[in-house]
Amino acid sequence: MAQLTYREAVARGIAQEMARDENVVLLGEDVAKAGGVFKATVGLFEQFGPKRVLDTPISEQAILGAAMGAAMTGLRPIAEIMFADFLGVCYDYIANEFPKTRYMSNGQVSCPLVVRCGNGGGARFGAQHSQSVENWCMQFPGLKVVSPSSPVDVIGLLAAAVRDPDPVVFLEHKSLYAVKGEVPDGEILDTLGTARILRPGRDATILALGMMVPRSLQAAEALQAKYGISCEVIDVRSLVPLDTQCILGSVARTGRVFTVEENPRQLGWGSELVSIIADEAFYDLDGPAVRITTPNIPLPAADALEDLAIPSVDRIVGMIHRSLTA
Amino acid sequence: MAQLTYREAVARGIAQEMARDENVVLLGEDVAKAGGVFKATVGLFEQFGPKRVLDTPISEQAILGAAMGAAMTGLRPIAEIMFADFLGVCYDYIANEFPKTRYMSNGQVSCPLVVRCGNGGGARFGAQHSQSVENWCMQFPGLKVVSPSSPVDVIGLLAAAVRDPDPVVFLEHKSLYAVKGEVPDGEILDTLGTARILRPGRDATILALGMMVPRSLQAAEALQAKYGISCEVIDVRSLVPLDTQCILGSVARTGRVFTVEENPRQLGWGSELVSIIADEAFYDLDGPAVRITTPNIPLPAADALEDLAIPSVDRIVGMIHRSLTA
Amino acid sequence: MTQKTRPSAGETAPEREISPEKRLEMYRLQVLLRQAEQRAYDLFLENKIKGTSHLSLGQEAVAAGTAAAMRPGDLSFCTYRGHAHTLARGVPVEKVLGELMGRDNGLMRGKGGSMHLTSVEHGVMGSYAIVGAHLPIACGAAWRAQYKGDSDVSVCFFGDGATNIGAFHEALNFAACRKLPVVFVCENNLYMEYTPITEVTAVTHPGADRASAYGLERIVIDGNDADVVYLTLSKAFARARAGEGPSLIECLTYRHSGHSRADPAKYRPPGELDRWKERDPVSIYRKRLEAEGVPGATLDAIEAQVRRVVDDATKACEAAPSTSEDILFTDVYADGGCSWRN
Amino acid sequence: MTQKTRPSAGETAPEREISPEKRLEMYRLQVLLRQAEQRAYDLFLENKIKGTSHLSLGQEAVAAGTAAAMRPGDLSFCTYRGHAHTLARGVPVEKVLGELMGRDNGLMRGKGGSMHLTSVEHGVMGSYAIVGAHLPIACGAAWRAQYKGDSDVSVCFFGDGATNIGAFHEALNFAACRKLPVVFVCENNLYMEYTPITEVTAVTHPGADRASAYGLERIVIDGNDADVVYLTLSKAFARARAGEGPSLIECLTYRHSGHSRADPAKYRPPGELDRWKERDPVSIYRKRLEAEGVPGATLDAIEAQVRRVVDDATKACEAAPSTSEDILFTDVYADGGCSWRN
Ligand SMILES: Cc1ncc(C[n+]2csc(CCOP(=O)(O)OP(=O)(O)O)c2C)c(N)n1
Ligand SMILES: Cc1ncc(C[n+]2csc(CCOP(=O)(O)OP(=O)(O)O)c2C)c(N)n1
Ligand SMILES: [Mg+2]
Ligand SMILES: [Mg+2]
Repeated sequence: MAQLTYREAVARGIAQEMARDENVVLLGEDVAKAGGVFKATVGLFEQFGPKRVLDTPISEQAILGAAMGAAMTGLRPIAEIMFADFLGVCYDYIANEFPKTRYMSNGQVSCPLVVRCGNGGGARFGAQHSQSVENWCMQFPGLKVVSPSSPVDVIGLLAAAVRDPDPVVFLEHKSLYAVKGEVPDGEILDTLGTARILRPGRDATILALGMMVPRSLQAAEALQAKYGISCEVIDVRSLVPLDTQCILGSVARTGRVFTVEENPRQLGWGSELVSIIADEAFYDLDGPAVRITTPNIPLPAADALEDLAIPSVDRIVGMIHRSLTA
Repeated sequence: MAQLTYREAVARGIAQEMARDENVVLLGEDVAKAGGVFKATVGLFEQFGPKRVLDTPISEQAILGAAMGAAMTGLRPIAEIMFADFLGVCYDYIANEFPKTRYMSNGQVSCPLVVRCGNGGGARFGAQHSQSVENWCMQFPGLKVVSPSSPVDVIGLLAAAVRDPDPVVFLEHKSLYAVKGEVPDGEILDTLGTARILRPGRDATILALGMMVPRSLQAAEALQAKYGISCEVIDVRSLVPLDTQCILGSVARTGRVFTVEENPRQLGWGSELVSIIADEAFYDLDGPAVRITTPNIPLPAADALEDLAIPSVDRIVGMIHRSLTA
Repeated sequence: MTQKTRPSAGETAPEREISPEKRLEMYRLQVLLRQAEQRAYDLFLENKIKGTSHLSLGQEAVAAGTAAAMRPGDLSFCTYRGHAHTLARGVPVEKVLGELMGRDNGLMRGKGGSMHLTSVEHGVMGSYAIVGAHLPIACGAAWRAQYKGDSDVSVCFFGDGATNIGAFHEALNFAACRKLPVVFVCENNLYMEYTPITEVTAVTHPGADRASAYGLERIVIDGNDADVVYLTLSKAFARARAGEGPSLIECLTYRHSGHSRADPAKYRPPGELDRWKERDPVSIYRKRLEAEGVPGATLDAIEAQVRRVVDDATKACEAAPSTSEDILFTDVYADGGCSWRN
Repeated sequence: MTQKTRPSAGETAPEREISPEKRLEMYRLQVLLRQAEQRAYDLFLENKIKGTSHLSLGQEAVAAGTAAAMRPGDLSFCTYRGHAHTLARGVPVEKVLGELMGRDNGLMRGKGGSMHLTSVEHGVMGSYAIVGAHLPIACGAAWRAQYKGDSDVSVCFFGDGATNIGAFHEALNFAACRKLPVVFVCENNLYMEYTPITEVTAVTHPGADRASAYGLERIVIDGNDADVVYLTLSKAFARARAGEGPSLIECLTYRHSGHSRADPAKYRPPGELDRWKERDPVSIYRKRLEAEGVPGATLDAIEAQVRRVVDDATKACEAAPSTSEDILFTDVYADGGCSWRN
């Protein structure tokens, strides 16, 4: 057992997989000698050398394209796209190439790779460096999307993503990089497509992801303490594949559901989850399904404004309390 | 009054706006001399000349970037991205540039432009030329998204998009280009953010877009004729802004809602609409909200397969009937 | 900027010998591509091929010359205009036509269609329909070869128009920096879809005039001469295998047909097609072989044999069932299915 | 590939006269940028600037020389490293520091932040934080000028690293084809974030060695010499205004500070920074002016005046309220609000 930061967990997860399989390689801007802009790949260049850990030009299409070609022919690349927002400049690979090649080739071609990105807000980086891009990625059949909220999940889900035979987008939350957590010794391997109930509850289900997970847990505690409202908090962890059983099971028990999403409202990941619930668990619902999201705005840079934009513990508490007592 | 095809309506809409405002310019691949790959811009080069109608290199980032710079400084560009799928290679402008510049500049900069694309399937073009990309566009605060289903709507909504001071993605359905419809003479101007009830009904609301509109109308007729089920069919037309009043009003009357989406299931546009209904119209709902979509697959090329993938009239009828009689 | 004197002639003259067998093989390949694609065109007009189809009629020398210079295990990355390159690597005509026709005997059983021909068994690692996307992907395959010490080379075909898209630039720089064993073959057929490449490109030679931006040699060749293509590509492959890095080769050629489907190509100036047909790669190659003493009967026999292959393939495709529905939901994910939730 | 002999010296020598007033103005600008950015650095260390901040310390000659060559109405398109270019166009220091500090007196009242400085009033059409994105956008503004017959020129600043991204290539080709009045200024400061540009680029001069790929002249200049920058840019602007099209100018320079925030820049080889500090643009400019007879007192007065401006601005910002919350929901759409539904 050790205390690791979320960023150290990234490096440890990658190291674990690189040590296990020599086909695992890492590429991205400043990931090698400098250890990454978020210092999440520190030590890997020293441990695995320049052949396996590559600094690239500022060429996101080359990064993802090269990762794909390598994956199709036998390697297991981990590609870093520094800030998740930059998926915009290489989106063709996310949308049109990675997820479709297996299907179009009728199963001839595999694309086992991982795209890691620093995702999310809270760092006062403004509208082009702070987005939560789950909803840029989860609409493509063939592509998997994962987002861990704790150091141990980082390692286990990253290992699972690297070993997965399908392409996986792995979203690391920038504002969690410094957060510490207990991590057991030895190999850690988790399972994609599994959500986790972090706090059991009776009155409502909260579905959260990334930085919204700790906030939702805090909110659940406050709701219990202040109002005696018992919330079940689920860390969704994996949007594709989705652990529908866990989610629908919880809603069946609680009768109410709230999503807590960092993305602006329109077509956030929660909308798909709510639409599943509104269909398959309609008769379990005792009241409206409510989405708590960043409002319909780009993220502002100023700290005071950014804090108002992203769902806060207070906002979560307030909205759930109001909705349950309406 | 004239009978125009949907593709002729595109050219007429553009011509109407170019004649009205000399700041309106058109650029894209093969749009000028050749009249466009879908022949939707035929005659414009001849009418307005090479200064206002530009053939570009295969440089989608240059096309959208140039449109943006021109829009910011006084022109009203209409940029064609030939197949909507190609938004993948210029997505940064859709996601990070167009929608954010006004907000980030605190209102100093406007970005009044229109991006037109050939959207959707049915033409046996395979997985990279057939997608319905509404859900690649609607999650960005600041960006508007429109998709007409008839020639008259093409003209009116295109005119509204061109005159709108915000950036608009205008999705033309490839499989509707040859469809004819009545178009009044003279200027046509419609309003963004307005849905249209194409068929009133009592038992259920069907929300549809693009090619799914005619199919939904046919399905509604069949449901009436075969089972006496009365469906209200709404052509959503504009996803951003969204005519929530029209949609919620309809659901309040019918008590049931079905979306008919051409995109694969995951995070299709219908999920956002359902999530709004499941929150704000929860107590109006008499049963599950059901989404009828392309399944979770890339679109196959073979005609037999493509026809099975995209929601057909029969599938719509079957799913609605089963759901309402369950 | 260097000006070329004859639009069809290359600027770089290769100087090696080619064996008689190799040359017959290149002739056979060119005839095969020609006949198979003419058949595809006919089938399209008969509405037996739906959707779209992009032919390489007139560009056969590039495909044949390159394929003849490749070794088994080398990898091809093609565009939507990929029938010729796919066939040239040995993929059966029936499989290709079957795919175009959406039949169950197709190369991908109809799931990909004409723009996505893929046959891993033959080293055809896919045909990509988004212009430019496969250049970085080819780099990745070459990176794997370098990493693993494999001796295969990746070849990436693309058009003149593709040289103006961002991915081209990123791929060329990436490949040159890392000295990857990849060969970029730009088929300059003078047109994008309908727009002449010169109207939208800042240089005369969209491929070759960019080579120096990546520290690469400037290479423009006559793409209608299979021998020239073969020799130039052989050199590039040798260079790649020797660890000396990528090459960018601009092949001057012309498509006899329209861009796609039934495009009548009215945008071409009168006479242009005729002039290029005088330099038809199949006929000039036949004439050359005959001039060098190959009996006409030998060449006729090749043509006849190819015709039988194409006819048989057509019949087989027409008799084949249309794609069976059970594959609609397969192979979205590696587990074989399309389920994204439990 | 041409080899440069001195890393700091340009290869293209300009030959015109500069008025004494212009030179004093350039000195003042360089001093202003230097002091304002040093202040920004201090404020960052004091945690009064949150988020991030990218300084141009050491690169002032590019901003000052370019701005001095611009006319009112000309447009600037900057990157996240845009403080200097924004200030050089006349945007008040208080507005810039206020924005960095997230205060209500900031240029965009805190909504954009340090990476998105924009002041349309001063022709600063935005700072763009996605590498490469603004090159096509600058083309668009230039296209508008050409279309409307306006005489303004658009200038687009970017780093060495930006030359390897696809948008660079697309913009350069587009601009060259259409002969747009846009000037591309590549500030080659030898590094991307932490990686030396030479390690990931196929040519020595990431900007200039690409010029021929767009039919443009190869221009590499000493970016630490404001006079050279001024003269070279003046020529480029004249060319643009004359309808002769774009220029691509590579300015050799160096950033004294780290890439962003408090980056200690440990990736730099020992001695490199010192060597470049010997060529500090502000000091060499001062020395030159003095050598040419400008009294030291005149220059001291400029420095003192600038210091007052920066001090006053700092005080004003520290006194300003933090951004007021009422603007959170404004200006998402042109109607002033953020509502996307009725
Ligand atoms: C990114 C992208 N933009 C546009 C297209 C549409 N398109 C298909 S082929 C083509 C022309 C390509 O020209 P070129 O590269 O010269 O190849 P050719 O078709 O002549 O072989 C275009 C514009 C596309 N498929 N992908
Ligand atoms: C598309 C994109 N990729 C990566 C980044 C992250 N990033 C920001 S600045 C930078 C380095 C840019 O180097 P250069 O172009 O030389 O400019 P400089 O910072 O040296 O002025 C990188 C990689 C980004 N902002 N956008
Ligand atoms: Mg071409
Ligand atoms: Mg730099």
